[in-house]
This record gives sequence, C-alpha cells and structure tokens, in this order.
Amino acid sequence: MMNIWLYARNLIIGLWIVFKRTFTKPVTVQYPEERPYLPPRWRGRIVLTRDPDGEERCVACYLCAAACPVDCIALQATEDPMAQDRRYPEFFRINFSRCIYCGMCEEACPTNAIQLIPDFEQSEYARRNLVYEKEDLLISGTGKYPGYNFYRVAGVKTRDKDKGQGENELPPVDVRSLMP
Amino acid sequence: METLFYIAAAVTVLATLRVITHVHAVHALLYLVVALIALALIFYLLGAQFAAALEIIIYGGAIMVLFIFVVMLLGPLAVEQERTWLTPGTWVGPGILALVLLGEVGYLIAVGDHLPVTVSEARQKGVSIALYGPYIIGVELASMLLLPGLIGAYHLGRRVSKESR
Amino acid sequence: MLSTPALVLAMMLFSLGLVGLLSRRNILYMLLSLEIMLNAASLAFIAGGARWGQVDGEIMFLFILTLAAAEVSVALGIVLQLSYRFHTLDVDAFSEMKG
Amino acid sequence: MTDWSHTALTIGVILGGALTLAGLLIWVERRLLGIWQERLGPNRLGPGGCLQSLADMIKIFTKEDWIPPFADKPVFVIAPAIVVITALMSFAVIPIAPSFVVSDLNLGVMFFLAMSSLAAYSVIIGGWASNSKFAFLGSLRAIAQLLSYEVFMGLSLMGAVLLAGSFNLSDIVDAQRHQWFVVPQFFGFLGFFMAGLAEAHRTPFDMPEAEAELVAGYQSEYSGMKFGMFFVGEYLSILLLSAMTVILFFGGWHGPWLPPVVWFVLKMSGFIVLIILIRATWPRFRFDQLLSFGWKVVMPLALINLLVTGGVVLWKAG
Amino acid sequence: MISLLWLIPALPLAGFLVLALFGGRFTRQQVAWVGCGSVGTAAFTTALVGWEFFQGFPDHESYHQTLWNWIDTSGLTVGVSWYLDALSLLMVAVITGIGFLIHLYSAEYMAGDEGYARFFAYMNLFVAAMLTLVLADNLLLLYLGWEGVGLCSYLLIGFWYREPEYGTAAQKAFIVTRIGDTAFAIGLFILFTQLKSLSIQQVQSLATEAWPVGSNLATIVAVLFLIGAVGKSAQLPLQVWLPDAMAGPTPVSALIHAATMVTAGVYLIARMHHLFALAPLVQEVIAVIGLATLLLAATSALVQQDIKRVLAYSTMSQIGYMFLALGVGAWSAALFHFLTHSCFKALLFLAAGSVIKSLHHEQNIFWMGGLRRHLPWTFWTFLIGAAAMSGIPLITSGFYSKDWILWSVWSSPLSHRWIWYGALLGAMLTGLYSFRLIFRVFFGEVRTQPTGEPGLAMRVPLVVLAFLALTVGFLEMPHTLGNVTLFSQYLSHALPTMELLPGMDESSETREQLAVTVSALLGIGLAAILFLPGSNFSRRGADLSTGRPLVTLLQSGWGFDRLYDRACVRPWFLLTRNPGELLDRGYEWLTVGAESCHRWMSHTQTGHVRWYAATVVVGTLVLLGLFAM
Repeated sequence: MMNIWLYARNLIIGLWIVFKRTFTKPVTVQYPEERPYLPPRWRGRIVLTRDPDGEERCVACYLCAAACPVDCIALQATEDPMAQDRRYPEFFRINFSRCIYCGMCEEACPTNAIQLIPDFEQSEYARRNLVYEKEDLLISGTGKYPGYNFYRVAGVKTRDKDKGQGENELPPVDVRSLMP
Repeated sequence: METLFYIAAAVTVLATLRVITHVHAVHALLYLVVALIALALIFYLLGAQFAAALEIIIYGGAIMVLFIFVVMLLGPLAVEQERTWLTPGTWVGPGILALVLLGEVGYLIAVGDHLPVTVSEARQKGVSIALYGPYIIGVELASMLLLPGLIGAYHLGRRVSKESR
Repeated sequence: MLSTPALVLAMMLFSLGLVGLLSRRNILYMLLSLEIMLNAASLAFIAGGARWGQVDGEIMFLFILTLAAAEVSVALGIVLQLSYRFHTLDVDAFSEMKG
Repeated sequence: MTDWSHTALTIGVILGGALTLAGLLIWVERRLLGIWQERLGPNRLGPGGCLQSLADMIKIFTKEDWIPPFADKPVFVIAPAIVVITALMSFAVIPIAPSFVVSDLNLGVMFFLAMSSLAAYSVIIGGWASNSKFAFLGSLRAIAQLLSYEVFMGLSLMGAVLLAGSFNLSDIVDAQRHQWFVVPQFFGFLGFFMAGLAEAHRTPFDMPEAEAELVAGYQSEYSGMKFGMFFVGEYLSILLLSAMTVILFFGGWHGPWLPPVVWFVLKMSGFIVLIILIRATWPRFRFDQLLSFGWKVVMPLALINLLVTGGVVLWKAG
Repeated sequence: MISLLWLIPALPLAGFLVLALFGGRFTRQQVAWVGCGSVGTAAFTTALVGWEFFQGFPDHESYHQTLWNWIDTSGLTVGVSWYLDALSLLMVAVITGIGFLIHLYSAEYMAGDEGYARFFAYMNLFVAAMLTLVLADNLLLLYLGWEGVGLCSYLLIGFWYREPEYGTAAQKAFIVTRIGDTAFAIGLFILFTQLKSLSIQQVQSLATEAWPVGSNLATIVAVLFLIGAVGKSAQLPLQVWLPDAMAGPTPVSALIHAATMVTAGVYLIARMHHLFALAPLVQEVIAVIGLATLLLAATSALVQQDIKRVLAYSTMSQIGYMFLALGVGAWSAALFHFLTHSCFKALLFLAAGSVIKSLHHEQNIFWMGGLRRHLPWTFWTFLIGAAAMSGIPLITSGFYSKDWILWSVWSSPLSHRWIWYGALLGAMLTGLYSFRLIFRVFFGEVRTQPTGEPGLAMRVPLVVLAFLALTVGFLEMPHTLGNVTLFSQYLSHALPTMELLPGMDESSETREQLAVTVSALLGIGLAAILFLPGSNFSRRGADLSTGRPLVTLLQSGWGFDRLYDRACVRPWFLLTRNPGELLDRGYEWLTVGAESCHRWMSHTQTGHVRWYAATVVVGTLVLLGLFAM
C-alpha cells in the first residue's frame, strides 16, 4: 500500500519536472535561417585535392578503400602513358549514402589526396545522386596542405626528376661500391 | 414514433436473420450488435430509457465484446465447415417448430383482450424504488447468480496444462 | 399503442433465435441464438411493462441482463475449454454425457 | 429564432467546433510535446505552425488508400468510421453553456457511457479485420483493457450522479454551482480520469497502440484517410474526456466574471494540456500491470467511493 | 447516552472480529487487552446506559433502538433492534459485569495456553451473542443469539480439541441442546403463523388478546418454548450435557455454564411470561421440573469426585430453584436468584479454577486437601461462595434469594405444599454438598502440593465476586428482616408481581424462614460431621465413593446417560445397522424401479445439446397449446 503512494508521488513529481520545461528555452537551432557555427576542423564531405602543380594527388594506392569501414570508396588505378611511372585513379567513386564521415580514409592516405572538409549540406532528392564520381570530388585547390607535393618528396623517378633528386633526398647509394 | 418503431423492428429482424444464417462468426456477431442497438431504440420508444441505455452498455458494450474476445481467442474460423453444416435440410425441423410457436403465440395475442396502452414517461426512480423494495430478494438472488458466474468463468477459462490433463 | 407490435416483434425474434438454436451446429452460434431469445424475452417484458404502465417489466429486464452476463461468462469459459479439448466447436462432438 | 434552427445551429457549431479542435489538437500536442522536450515542434506552416494540421490533412487525403488483400474488407472499412461517429454522437449530450446543447437527454450520462462502450468496437474489429498479428494483439489488448476499465468508469461516474441526483448532464453541472464535485468526489474523479485515459488509449494506458512493441497496434495496417479517422477519433475522444471531466467534476460552465462558454473552454483546455503533459512525462504500463492495477486498485477504490458517497447521501437525506 | 445501547453487543463482536482476523499477529498482552477491553468497555457502556435508564426510569419503562431492517420482505419485517427494560438491563449488567471479571481472570488463567487468541475470540463472540439474546426486540434476533451462544458453548467446551473426549463432550452438549432449540424454533414458527409477528412485545399482547387462558395453542407454544428453555438451562430431561460440559476451560464453565448461558432458559420464560401465564398447566410443569432437577442434581452433587462436576450439578440444582420460582409465578424471585447465583457460582468456579491451576490441573477432590493454609485467598473466597450457595442466613446473598423463592413457593397460589418440602430438602442438600467440597478441598492433610496463590488478575475478580456474593442480597430483604424491596420494585416494571395466598402474614413468613435457616445449617452441620477430617464419619464419607450401587447411580447423575443410551442411541444404531429384510426389499424395489425407469429414459439422453433444446421446445409448445385451449 505504501508503494502505491510512493509511485503516485513520483509520478506527480515527474509531471512537475516536465511542466517546468515550459519555461526553459528550447535548444533547437532554426537551421536554414540560423547557421550553426562549424569549427574549422569539422569533418564533413570528402574531396580529392590536387598538388600545387595542379596535378591530382591521388596515386590510386587503394589504402583509403581498404581503410573504409563501410566500404563506400571504389576506385581503379591506371598509369598515365604520357607521364611514365605516375599512377592515378581511372575512376574514383564515393557513395555518400553509405559514408559515415569517420575520416579513416584521410588518415590512411599517403599522399594527402583525400581530405574531409567542413561542408555537410549534401541533401539530394534521389539516392543515386549521392554517388559522387571523381569529377564531383576533385577540387582545384590543395586543401589543408598547400605546399605539399608527393612526387617531390617521394624517392621515385618522374618525368621531372630522377632518383635522388627529390627534396631532402640523398643521392642513391651505389650498391656495388664497397665505400660507406 | 410508429415509423421509427417499424424501421427499427425491420432492422432488428433482418439483422437477426443474418445472425442465424451467417457463416462468419465475427460478422454474425456484428449483426447481432446492430440488432441490439435497434432493440435499444425500440426500448426507448416503449418508454424504457434506462433499459435502452443498459442494453447498449451491458449487452452491446460488454457481453458482445466478450463474445468477440472469445472468437478471437479461438483462432481462425472454420468458415468452410460452417458452410457445409448449413444445409437447407437443417432448417426444416426448427422452422416448423418455430412456425408452430409463432402461430400459438399469435393466436394468444389475437384472442387476448386489448386494453388501452399507456406508454408512460420514463420512471427510473420507480424502477429503482421497486428494485430495492419488493424485488430486493431478486437483487440478492442476482448477486448470488453473478458470484458463481464469476468463479465459474475464472475456473473454466483457465487453460488446462498438458501435465495435469 | 406500440406494445402489441412490440410483442409480435418479440415473438418473431424469439422464433428466429429458436430456429438458430436448433439448426446451427456450432456452439458459438447456439449461444448467439440464446442471446437473441433472451433479448426477445426482455423485449416482451418491457412491452408488457409499457402496456400496463408498470415498472416490473424493466426490473425483469434488469434481471435478464444479469442472467445473461452470468450465463455468457460461464458459457464462453466452457466454449474455450471445449475448443481446447476437442479442437472443434461442433456441438454434436461433445456427446460424452450420452446416457 | 425557432427551436429547430436553434438546434441545427447548435449541431453545426458543436460539430464544426469539435472537428476543428480535434484537428488543431494534433498541432497543439506536437507543439507542446516539443516545448516540454526543449525543442520547438512544428512551427513552419502558418503563424506558429498552426496550419500544420491542415497540411497533415491534405497529405492524408491524398495518400493512397490501401486495403491489405488479406483483410476482411467490409469490416476493415467500417471500423475507423465507428470511432469518429460515436465520439461525435457523444458530443450531442455535452452541455457547453446553459441551453447550449444539442440534446439535453435525461440519461445523458448513460448515453455517454453507451457511446464510449460502442467506440470500443472500432478498435476491436479494426484490429481483427486487419488480419495481421500486431493489429490482432493490439485489439486483444484493447478488449481486455476496455472490459476492465469500462466497469469502473461507470462506477466512478455514479458518485457525481448520486450527488446531483440526476443522470442529466446539465443538472449535474447546475448541482456544482457552489462546490465542484471534485472535492467530495476526488477518488471518483481519479477513477474516471484514469478510465477515460484508458478509453482514449492515451499514455500511460496506450497499450493497444504501443509503437515500441506492437508497431502501432490495431492501426498498423491502416493508411490514408482511414488512418486519419482513427487519428481524429483519438483526438475527439481526448476532447470528450476533458469535456466530461469538466462537466462531472469541475463545475462545467460555472465560474466568475467570464461568460460560461469561455469558462468551459478554459477548463477543458486545462485538461487537454494535462493529458498531453502526462503523455510527455509518464512511461507506459506493462500490460499485466495495467490489468491488475485496474482490477485491484482502481476498482475497489471506485466501489468504496460509491459506497461511501451513497452512505453520505442517505445520511444527509435523513 | 442511552442511544449508545447498540455499542454494548457491538463492542464484544468487534473484539471477536479483531481477534479472529488479526489475533494470530498479536502478542499475548495485546490479545488480553483486546479481549478484556472490549467486554470491559461494554460493561462501562452498560453502566452509562443504565445510569441514563434510571434517570427517567419509572416514567420510561423501556427503550427501543432499531438499527436497521434485517429482513424486509412482503409480510415479514424483522429489524435488528434492541429492547431495553428492567429485565434486560439486569441481564446485560450481569453478563457484561461478570463477563468482564471472568475475562480478566482468564487473562491470567489461560496465559500458558497456545490458543490464547482463539479463546478470547470465542469468549467475546459468546458475550456478543448472549447480549444479542437478552437485548433482542424480536424472537428471531433472540433466536440468533440463542444459537450463537450454543455455538460458542460448543466451541469452548471443545476448546482443547486435541482430546477426543472433549470433542465428544462438545458434540454432546451441542446435540442435546439442539433438541431444545428445535422445539423452540417450532414454537417460533407456530407463533409466527398464528400471530403474524415476531416482536416480543407485540406477540405477547396479541397472544393475550387472541388466546384465552389455557387454550390449546398457548399451551403448545408454551411447551415448545419450555423444551427450548429446558435444553439450554440443563433441566430435567435434557440435563445430561452440563456435567460433561466441564471439559472446557474453567473460566468458560464460570461464564457460560454457570453465570449466563444456562440461565438463558430462565430469561426466555421470564421474557415470555405473558405467554406462560396463558398456560397454567405448563407453569405447573415448570415448577415440577424445577423441583425434580434440583433434587436430582443435588443428590448427584453429593457423591461426585471431580470438583467441577460438583459445581456443575450444583448449577443445575440452583437453576432448578429458578425454574421452581418461575413455575410458581415468582418471576422476580427467580431473577433475584439468578443475580445472586451468577455472583456466587462464578465465584465458586473461579476459585475452583484457582485451586485446579495451583494443583497442576488436578480436579479430583480426593487428591486435594489442606489447601486452607496454602491458598488463603482462594479458601476465603471459596468459603464465601459456598456459604452463599448454601444460604447461610443474614450475611450471604444466597440466603435472601433462596428464602424469597421458598417463601414464594410457600405462599403462591400456584404451588403445593409438597413442592415446598422438596425445595427445603434441596436447601439442606445444598449445604451438605457445598461444605463437603470445602472440607474435602481445604481441610485435612495436603495430598497434592500446591504451587501457591494465583496472581493479581485472578485474585481481583475473586475478591470482587466474593464481595458481590455477600452484598447483592441486601437489594431485597424480606418483610421480617429489614424489608428492603429495591429489587422487586425495580423488576415490577417488567414482570408481574406475585399474588399471595390469603392468610400469609409475617408470622408464617418467620416460621418459613426459620425452616429454611435450619435446613441450611443442618446441611452444613451434616457435612461437618460426615466430611470434616478428624470426625468419626469422615472415613465412611470417603467410602461413599466406592462402588455401592446407589453411589454409582448418583455419580452417574441418576443414570440418565445410560438411559438415553439404551432408549435412544442404541435402538437407533440397531435400526440403522441391521435393517429389516422387509425394509430392504422395499428399498430394493424402489431402486430396481428407478433403474429400469432410468434405462428407459436414458435413451432420450443422446448427449446432443440440440436434441435437448428441441425437447424443451416441444414441451413448451405443448404447454402453450394447453394454455391456448
């Protein structure tokens, strides 16, 4: 019997607590009119960046596709017949209806090509419109790393430089020589 | 008044006909509810307002709901079997009996003396006073009837477990 | 002025209920027919009460209502029990009380 | 103005008012729920979002009216109509102000009870006719709930009836000229209000349409306007419940300074807000708790209340 | 205040309900508080009501209180209504007052018993039923109380139900009193069918109007009522249950089988005195029954070995005096003896209980002795009780009441001289057996070592009752001695006063009193000679208990048990166990007939419900057809 009174009292206290909420300010943000403040490091939409030379940074290493926990990245590598030894993706496709914006791809990317930017307004009427192709992803800038150029620092031979000519790179060791 | 009465009477009879001929239990029940509501209207027209209200509340609202509840608990209805059981032959005997009954009662009503009818105003007060006055034993008996009804329903309604069977 | 037609109506309803009771094999319909007959009886009581200007008719109706409530609760319990045991509602299947 | 046209006008006002209010309530409820959950609720359409219900209605009307192929068609179609019809019929006996009532029946209370017991059919047969297990379970729950709560709804009402000495709702209101019946009939009020919540399938008694476990229970197969009718019917029954509570226990239209209609509407709105507040706050009962609460707590309470009231009335009468 | 009347039976009833429902959860102390408190409050209420009643007494002779209608159908209206007049107030005062003292006593006496709450529940129920009996305004309510006390008596005799013997004693009491109850009920039916009323006052006035004196109906009803009273009060043909009823706890014997319930018969006859006045023949029968019982019981009491059985027989004997007084029309004298008897007999039983308790439940007086020094309180109170019972002149109440009765017998026009001689002999025997008990129990050498005096809760009732046993008598003193007539004046408003035979003056009264005094003192002296240890005859007195035929006969209460056993019980068993062939054949024929009939009829039992329904319909049709024709 005492329990019943206890329950009743608690229920009425509950009513009062909720009723007091009438006089508190709602936490809702009236979004389209009222823009929320986004921190600069907010992670939103994924873009592919270019290096300062205007070339694609992506070398189609598949690390991003491997790292993606929801498998929303699809790409295929190919080599540029003109620029020898330079790889680039033949297609690069992100299905944003699956992407969870976790940023793993960004962390996995060895060339800083894939980056998450603060944009989040991606609503579409049709689901298929959320599949972004390389043309949709590629931007013309360098993103967060303005001076970085992968091929400059990578120890591979490109059409501009030979082995050992990259930045902070020693000339190649002659393995046949006995000198240190 | 009279028109209303005859319409309600027609509804009652037709709905009742459907009740006893329908093969679908829930539909039959719904027809019966309709018949009950029409009957309540007739009660009202006869001056028994309280009875009319009770007819709907208790009969329509409780007893019939109980019926539907049980029909639901019984699971899927064997409509086809019902259809096979309802051969025209089954109607003959009961039909004759009922006709004889109808004739006899009709005869009784026909030869009965006709007094001027007094449809009086609703007398809930009179009903209550009579109920708790001269009919108090009846009320006691009714409560005595309801108690075994309660106990019986409780006892019968329990599903017999496999072990105890 | 309505009580004679009401009596006739009660009679018709009673006959219909009777026919239903005797012709249906499903115990559920038999119960429904019983309800119809009870209602016919109460209609007759109320018509009688209206005719003689007495309250006894309505009181009898109240008693019939009580009776019906008790009857239905027990009868439906029996129906459930029969259905669990015999897996049918055929009233002719429940003939274990044969003398 | 002739009597006939007065009646017609009253019918028109009450019908229109009830339906409009019911529609408006959809928005009011969403708005209030929003406020109590520290958000805004619908506020786009019209001033403060008050045209939201209109938009909803348009949406519901234009939606596909789909009847499941496995359903029992005629019954399936009838079911939602019953709830609206019975609720609107009940409004016929509600006295909003002196002589502002469609039909001042002698047995108003009984009429209300009759209509509310018939309203149960819509839920029951709707759930049954859907021929789907969730709907079926919902309607089974609705029946059990109805059978238990209908009983003490009537019982708790009778206290007020006893005190007023009449089944007529206007008489009951007039009997509260000096003292609201909620004072002598507090337990009757509690019982009636709880039973009313259960009849209207509102929290914490909304087991038949529990979204969480029964995917909206008896109405889960309904769509389009038929669903809309269930929806409107629910809000109509909220209106009815508040109106009846005000009439039976809170003095109806009586009140100082303001005109009667205003008082009535004010009191009614208070109850509507209370009902929504309850929905915003309280959790749902478990079903067995609901039944045992009804039979073991409220039912004895209502009976004792009735007994004591009867004793007091007799004692006062000498 | 007087409107609190309803509380008097309601309080013990409430006590019963509380104890019956929650007694298991209470501690012993709480149980005792509830049990004694309810009766004590009732006694207090009685005092209040009595005070108010006396305020307007001679002008308002009676007070009615109707609580509600118990039965109200066409033609029969029975209310739960109380009727308070001088007679019922006296009864109520005795029941609640002495009842309270006995409750107080049992709080200690029963302290070690496991059924403590049950005991007090039964006792409270008994008090409630007894109060219902005496306060009832109509005969049906009176009958309810009548049966209620019978039930409680049964429950309390068989209180220690684990002993099969006690259970048998309880059943015996119940069945024997049932004979009387049945007769009483039949009497009620006759009264109701003849007079269409059950109200006591109304019935009596109606009866006085409708029936002439000595009419057959009046005699029949009076006889039936008398049988009821005889059964309840353990008078001659139905007296066999009372000695066995001593199986119950001693306070029960004190309350039920001495002070209150057994006097219900006296109350009934006094209450219905108008009716009995219509049947003078029956009144004579009452007197004869009273005399016979008093002599029979007194002689039986002489030789009993069980202390409680002695007291039981003495109770029968004293009630015999009351019946005697009723028979000769001395209503007030009977009730005065009832009053004094309740005091001294309750006292005797309680003192006996104290003895029994201190002797580890030893009840045989031949195992007692010399308790005078060990139990002084008990001894003195017991002595006062015994003195009051034997009627020691001037100082004891028993003297005044017994003397009144004997004087009434002497002087009543309804009496005969030989009845008076019988009663005088009874007075002598009373002194003899009372003081036999005293000398056996309290004098001589100690045979069983007692544990010591009882505690305060037991001693207080003893002292109060002893005081009452001495002083109650002063309420009414004969013309020759003080001429106090408080009691008879008081009761004259409820009961008619007796007419005296012509020529009864003070000198004859003095002579009669001297005879009574002498006979009582003679009895005591005889007891001293026969039973006082140290006297010559005491050894022979002890021999009285060995198996001489007369002694055996007396010890078995004149062999009524055996008589009933032979006359009723055994023939019945014989009849049922060895049924005659003829009877059997008759029954066999019946069974064969029924069986064949059944076989024929069972064809109709198809087990098909619809078949049954159709049969019903056809039957209805036939009936309707007959009706239509």
